[in-house]
Amino acid sequence: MAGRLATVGLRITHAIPVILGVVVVSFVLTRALPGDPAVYFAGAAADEESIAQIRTALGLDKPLPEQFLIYAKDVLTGDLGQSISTGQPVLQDLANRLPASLELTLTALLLSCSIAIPLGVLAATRPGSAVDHLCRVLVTAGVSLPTFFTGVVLIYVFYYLLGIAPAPLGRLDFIYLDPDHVTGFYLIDAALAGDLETWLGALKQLVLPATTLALFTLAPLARMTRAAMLGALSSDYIRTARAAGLTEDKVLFTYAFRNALLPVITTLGMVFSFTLGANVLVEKVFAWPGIGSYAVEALVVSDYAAVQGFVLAMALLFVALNLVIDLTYTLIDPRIGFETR
Amino acid sequence: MTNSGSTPLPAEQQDGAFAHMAYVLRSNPVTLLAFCMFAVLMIAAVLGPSLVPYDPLASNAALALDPPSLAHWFGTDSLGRDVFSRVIVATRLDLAISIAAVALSFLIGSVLGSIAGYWGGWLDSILNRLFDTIMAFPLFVLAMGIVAALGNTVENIVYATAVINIPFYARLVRAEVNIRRDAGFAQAAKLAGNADIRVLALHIFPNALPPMMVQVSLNLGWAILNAAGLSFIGLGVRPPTAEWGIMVAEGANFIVSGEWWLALFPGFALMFAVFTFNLLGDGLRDIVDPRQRS
Amino acid sequence: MSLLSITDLKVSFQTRRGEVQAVRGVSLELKKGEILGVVGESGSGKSVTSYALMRLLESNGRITGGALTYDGMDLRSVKESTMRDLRGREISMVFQNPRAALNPIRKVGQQIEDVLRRHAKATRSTAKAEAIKALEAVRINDAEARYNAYPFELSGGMCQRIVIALALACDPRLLIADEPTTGLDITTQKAVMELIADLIAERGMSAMVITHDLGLAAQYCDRIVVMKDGGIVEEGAPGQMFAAPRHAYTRKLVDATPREGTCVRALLPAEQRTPEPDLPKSDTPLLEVRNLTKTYRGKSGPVHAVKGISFTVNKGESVGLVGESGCGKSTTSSILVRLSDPTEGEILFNGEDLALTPAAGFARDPRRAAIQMVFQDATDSFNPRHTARHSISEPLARLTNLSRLDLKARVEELADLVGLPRPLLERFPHQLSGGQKARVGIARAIAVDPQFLILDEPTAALDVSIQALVLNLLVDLRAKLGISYLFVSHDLHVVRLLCDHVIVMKDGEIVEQGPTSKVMETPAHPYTRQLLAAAPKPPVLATSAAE
Amino acid sequence: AGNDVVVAVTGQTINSLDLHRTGTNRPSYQVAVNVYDRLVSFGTKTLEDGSLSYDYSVIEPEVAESWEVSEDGMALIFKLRPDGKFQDGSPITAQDVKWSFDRAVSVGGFPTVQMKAGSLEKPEQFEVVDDLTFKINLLRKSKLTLPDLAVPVPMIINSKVALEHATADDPWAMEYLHKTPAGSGAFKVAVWKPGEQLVYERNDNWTSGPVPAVKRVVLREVPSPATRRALLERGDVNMSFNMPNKDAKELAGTEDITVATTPIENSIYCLCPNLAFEPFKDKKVRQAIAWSVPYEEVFKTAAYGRGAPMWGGPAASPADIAWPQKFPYATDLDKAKALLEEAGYASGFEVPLSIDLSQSDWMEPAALLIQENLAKVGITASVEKIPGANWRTASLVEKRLPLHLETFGGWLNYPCYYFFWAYQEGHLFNSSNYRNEEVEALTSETLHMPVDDPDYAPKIKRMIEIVWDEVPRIALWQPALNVGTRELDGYEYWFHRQLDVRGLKKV
Ligand SMILES: Nc1ncnc2c1ncn2[C@@H]1O[C@H](COP(=O)(O)OP(=O)(O)OP(=O)(O)O)[C@@H](O)[C@H]1O
Ligand SMILES: Nc1ncnc2c1ncn2[C@@H]1O[C@H](COP(=O)(O)OP(=O)(O)OP(=O)(O)O)[C@@H](O)[C@H]1O
Ligand SMILES: [Mg+2]
Ligand SMILES: [Mg+2]
Ligand code: NI
Repeated sequence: MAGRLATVGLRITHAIPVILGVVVVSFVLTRALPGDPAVYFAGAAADEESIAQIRTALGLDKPLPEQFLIYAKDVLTGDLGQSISTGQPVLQDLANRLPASLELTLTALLLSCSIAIPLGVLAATRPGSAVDHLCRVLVTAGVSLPTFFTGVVLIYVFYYLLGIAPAPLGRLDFIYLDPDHVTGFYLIDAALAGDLETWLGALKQLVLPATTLALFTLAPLARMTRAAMLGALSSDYIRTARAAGLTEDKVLFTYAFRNALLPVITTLGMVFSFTLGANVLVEKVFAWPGIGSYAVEALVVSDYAAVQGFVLAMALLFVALNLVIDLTYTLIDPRIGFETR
Repeated sequence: MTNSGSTPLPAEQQDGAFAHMAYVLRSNPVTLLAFCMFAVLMIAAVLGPSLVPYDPLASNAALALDPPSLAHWFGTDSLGRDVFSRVIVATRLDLAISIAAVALSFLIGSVLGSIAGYWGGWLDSILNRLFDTIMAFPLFVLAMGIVAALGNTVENIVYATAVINIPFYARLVRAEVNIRRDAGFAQAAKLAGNADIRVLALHIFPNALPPMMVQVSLNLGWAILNAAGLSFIGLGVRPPTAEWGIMVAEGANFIVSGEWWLALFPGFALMFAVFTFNLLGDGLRDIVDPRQRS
Repeated sequence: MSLLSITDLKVSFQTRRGEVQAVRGVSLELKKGEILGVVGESGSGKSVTSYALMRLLESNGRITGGALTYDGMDLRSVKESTMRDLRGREISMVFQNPRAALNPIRKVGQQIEDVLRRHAKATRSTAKAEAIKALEAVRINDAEARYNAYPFELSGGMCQRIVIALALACDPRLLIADEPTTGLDITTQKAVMELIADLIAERGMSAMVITHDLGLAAQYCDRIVVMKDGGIVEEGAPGQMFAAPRHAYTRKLVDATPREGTCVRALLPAEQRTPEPDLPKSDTPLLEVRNLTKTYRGKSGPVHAVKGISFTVNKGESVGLVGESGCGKSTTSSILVRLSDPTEGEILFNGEDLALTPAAGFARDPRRAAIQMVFQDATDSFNPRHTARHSISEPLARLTNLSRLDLKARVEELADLVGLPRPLLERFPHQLSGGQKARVGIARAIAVDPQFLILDEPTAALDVSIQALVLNLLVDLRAKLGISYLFVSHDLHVVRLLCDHVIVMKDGEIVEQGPTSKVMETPAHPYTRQLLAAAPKPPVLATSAAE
Repeated sequence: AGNDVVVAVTGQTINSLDLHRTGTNRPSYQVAVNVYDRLVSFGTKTLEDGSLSYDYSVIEPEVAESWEVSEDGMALIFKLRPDGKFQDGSPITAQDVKWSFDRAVSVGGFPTVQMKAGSLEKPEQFEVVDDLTFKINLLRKSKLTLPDLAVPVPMIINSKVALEHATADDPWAMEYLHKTPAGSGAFKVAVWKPGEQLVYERNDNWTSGPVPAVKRVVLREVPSPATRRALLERGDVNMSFNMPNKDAKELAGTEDITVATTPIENSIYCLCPNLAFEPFKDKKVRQAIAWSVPYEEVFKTAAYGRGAPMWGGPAASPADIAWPQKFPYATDLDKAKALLEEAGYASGFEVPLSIDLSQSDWMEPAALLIQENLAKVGITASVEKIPGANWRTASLVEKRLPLHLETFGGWLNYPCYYFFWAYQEGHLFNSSNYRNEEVEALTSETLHMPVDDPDYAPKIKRMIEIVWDEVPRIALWQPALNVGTRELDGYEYWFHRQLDVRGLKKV
């Protein structure tokens, strides 16, 4: 156990230079963006004088190293600055929007896993068969379409033509009131409040965007599940288990699947962080008030604080995610922390 | 179980590279399909501009937004340009972007990953932190940032796509090199008088190729989608250049108003290409891997 | 009445080159309480026969003919569910490589429980106690604690005991052991085989022991069948078989098995034997190792792999290095061949200290060609992307200035020298058999005319008859080229055949060294005696004993 | 949604509830309109197509009950409504008005600039006579002063509430008002989630006008125009504000949906050759470009015919002072070629044609068509998209784009006001770096001059004539604001192009 704790501890120390790196790179990146935020935010009819005023107010007249030191100091004190484009503290913006993105991404991944993993297992138990090829083709088709395109098509078909899906108006139709903020996840908050109607409303809104994202994430998960299952199924211990007469279910799930889970979890982690960054496009299509669309807007208008805050938040999330994956690993695989890595 | 067998000598016929490829293609219908599709793409990329019926850039306001017809198979866009011609001509650019980006990240990722995996130690630690740092960025947003900062030219799209892909290659190569670092054949190569660099470059690295091929093919598709995503945000290649991503992104706005052909056909082309690349992976690996020969 | 009878079993596999007939008409009987040994070279169909009997063939395999009767039941036609009930409860199997045979992420106790529960030998509440009982049955110390262990926390021998416990948990009537001791140390090998024999006797079970080690089969089996090319060539009691093998193939096998009182040439079939060569010997030291120490920085403190050993190898001499797994043999060889640096100590080669040049820079050292090595794992030691020709010419191209044509000629000359048919030069490693790979490895090592050759268990993965060829080849080469050998092995019989001197290592230290005959016949150290005792002793063949 | 709830969608984000704050974006101005009142407002008129528009010619009371000009003409005196109440119930006093005006001219940035346009420059100009009497001392007589009081900027803030939240660092309570409006307007802000929605709730005690008909207005932000269209078509929303031209054109005929398309006053979409670059220094080259633009196609494809054509004017000098009016250019490639030849550019030249990424909906097709035609006269233009943040810097502040598309519309509907911003050297919207001594002089002379001054019209005509001849800005068309409504009445067009929800009624 000490070995495992040490492994986890090591991971945390590894994260420190990463976060430092992210802070520096995001700072440099934002300053490299073209355009002058002071000009942009001075508004329509601003003259040179007012632009200069704004530049001073934003601290952009100071030399870059000094700006960086100020930024670094603020970050250390937990102050991510104020987004000029939304006019809110970045921290608050992120707190509002991150749950939206997370809820969407997690739902999508849940959906994706519940399809991809059984599909991968099915394909692995019949390698080379028609089912296998079909699964490969289907899953690949899903990942071949740009998400924004899938999103628009789904809206067109299910909302516009068929009228089955609710209006793509973000997280909740306006006829519902937002559930009390507890976690920021509407499904959870509504459930906590015992408000079935709102819960259903939030769920309905989630279906299309989550499907869009899920379609996109199906392929890596199914592929990895298949490969890992194939690997596990061809290993010696499976032969031993079969020779001992264990039932096929036991062999497949308790023996093969649990072993195959390890690489699948790694992939899941990668897919998660990738999706969270990439749902930018889906959020735009579905008017989803998430962190992705926030970042895009901020980037386009050179809203330094917002971009930096977003990147930092994502990096922290990424680090946390890796930690969770490591912990999951240690739960599943007793070898972690003993093996030399 | 060894495959030593007691087969008597002059043994069975050797597979040539060609016969091997033929075998890989024959044994897996999906791979065969993928290769055929790839051939189609290649033909479109090479011959496309000389095949198309119309100038892909010539507008014709009178013909704007015409649905598909015999004259315009895929219809026309809002400027009256022939969608079919644009879709075909775009093949070259899209393939060029993705191949260039993937080649770049493959190259850089391989070098860095090999170094990290072979020498290990502090070099490995530093490089690993570097890759972690890149990975810790939301990749698409990083690509957007790079393109926004450097300007939206084709080269910059390529660079941005390459940068965000580097860690994936580097990690893969690192792992593959690492497990072979002390392999018997690496030691044998050293005994044969190869210095570390040669051992790494000529003996260890080529053996990491088969798994990399899968990554390459997935990435080729992904690079196209990435470029398309950038176009959707408005950071794609410059108009009026025909590019699938831009066409889909613009066309997506026309779907609801009934001009489905604007997004659908380039969308299919995009899907076709990504699909091809994705399917190609396993076949490519089998072809590169000499162990598949017997 | 026989418990198991196999009649004219035929098994074939569908492969990319068409159908492969792996088993072509095997018939055998197994009586109650009998231990049947199945021997034969690699690929002769031993494993496939046993898998066919369990109906555990890989998906491309199919039983194409014959009958399988177990206790009156036709195993070919029973339902899959019945078959599953039989597996583990009636017929059990033990495989080689025990660590891989256990689920790496499940507690070993639970794995045994799974089997017990499956065959209703235990309920949820009694499972743990029953599992511990099963562990105790295979004489594991502290069974209760081991219940919670994961495979990676146990040694190879212990894992094999667990696998046996798992196989015997439900008191099957028939145990099939497929090379149960391959990959284990000799001492462990002996312990495991004895355990199996004891348990079988205790429970009155029948067993089928598959092995390619004739010595082992002779020692533990009541009856032996010899397989070749998917068929059975001879069957009989072990003593009788060794004394008077009827079939030529059996004779070849028996001959090739190294044992006390033979010489290298005697391993070969009679018709291939050539006169013993004259081995050059001198008293000039070629290599002097002084106080060689290697300490690895391990996760949990330093690992002292080699603890200050000293020895000398004279010009033209062959020195054997024996010891159990992990005693530091490979570490020593890799330092001597200058692939890694010693922590301390001198390596005087022709009087010059090689340790002064770091391993990283040794590739370009002029003395590089003088010291070469043949690797333990032949498969692993070839670049899978290079043909045999490429592999052999690599050191020539790097370390000599031969022209392209000369290079080609030299490679072919080497191929002839090691007895590798020239067409095989164009093959990739995976297209070569174990013996062929061993030859390529040797050809590569001697290509640049080394003075000193380290052979790290070059025959460990080979069949006895191929081993016999390779050993003879090595002896011939030594005679012809005057190379000195450091022969690393754990097989005392082989060392005896090949070496003038023996060094016995244990835990990184040399416990005994001296002329081979002296060490083998009058071992001074208890560890050496223990090693000698553990080696299987095949009955001595009447004819060769006379020689 | 019930009968008193209106749901509207827009593509833009409202990023502040305080117009005076730096960084507040254009879409947020509607909060100033709906939640705050001004002293005066413009009247309402019905346009030819039956839709409503504000009436620039009529100034109506809002918080002020009446006003008069002092005898010397150098002061404006406003009488406030005695029953005027803020949303918190406190009375509206002249102190509040002064504080609000002081704030607008002091905080810098856009509000200060806009106030200056009406010659409202310093706090000393604003005087509290008594609780209900407010006086503005004028710096100069200007026709722009009174209309400038009706734009969203001089909104009246509840100074008591604001001052409670002011600090030494933040004397104007910027932080507080940014999130919490303190006005007297017809609506309160019930919910504001930037990036998501804004919900207005009726102020039942509105004192500056008749209480609105609807109780709640939900304004949702939906970035995708396709989705906005779908929502309106499916009947899930009552209004889509600022629709793309194409949707407006196609939905205009459909049942249930009414599309109001109002040409935006004082606004033109232009192609601007930059005089800082060699070829464009020559008037002939600029004219050649003006002759090569395919106006008809551009208008059809980029604007789907929504708006008003600005090409093909009958004569080289204007008949009246209407602004904007048709420029005397049309598509004539031969003329263009001849002019280029005269200018010595017969073999053409290369030039980047820059457009704004965030306006690419119209700029991109227009640029592509222009690029095509320029190629026909030998000019090789390459289209460059510039991201939003960079656009203002490059085009307006640094004025370094050789050839680009531009748009400007003045809130105060006078030609001289337009000229002031777009044709005077150094002024923000003069992205062509144009300078003409006569235009400089004429603009200054006319800017504050009353329209009925006999000198006014000739001077304006002269100005127009000059810029038509010299074409530093080539007019493409006058854009329109499209608003689609469904089961909804009372939408009114405003010069500020933001949604005024006060008059909306469900039908
Ligand atoms: N899945 C398979 N596909 C094709 N051929 C196979 C397969 N499994 C076994 N064979 C072939 O069947 C033959 C018999 O193999 P088997 O494993 O029984 O040999 P063995 O006697 O057990 O050898 P070893 O001592 O190496 O274990 C070999 O030639 C082998 O190549
Ligand atoms: N790189 C390493 N780091 C740490 N410990 C090592 C390393 N390599 C070897 N060891 C340890 O050194 C000891 C000697 O290993 P070595 O490989 O020399 O044994 P061996 O005698 O060759 O065994 P075998 O017969 O199994 O090949 C072992 O305990 C091993 O675990
Ligand atoms: Mg076998
Ligand atoms: Mg070893
Ligand atoms: Ni680490």
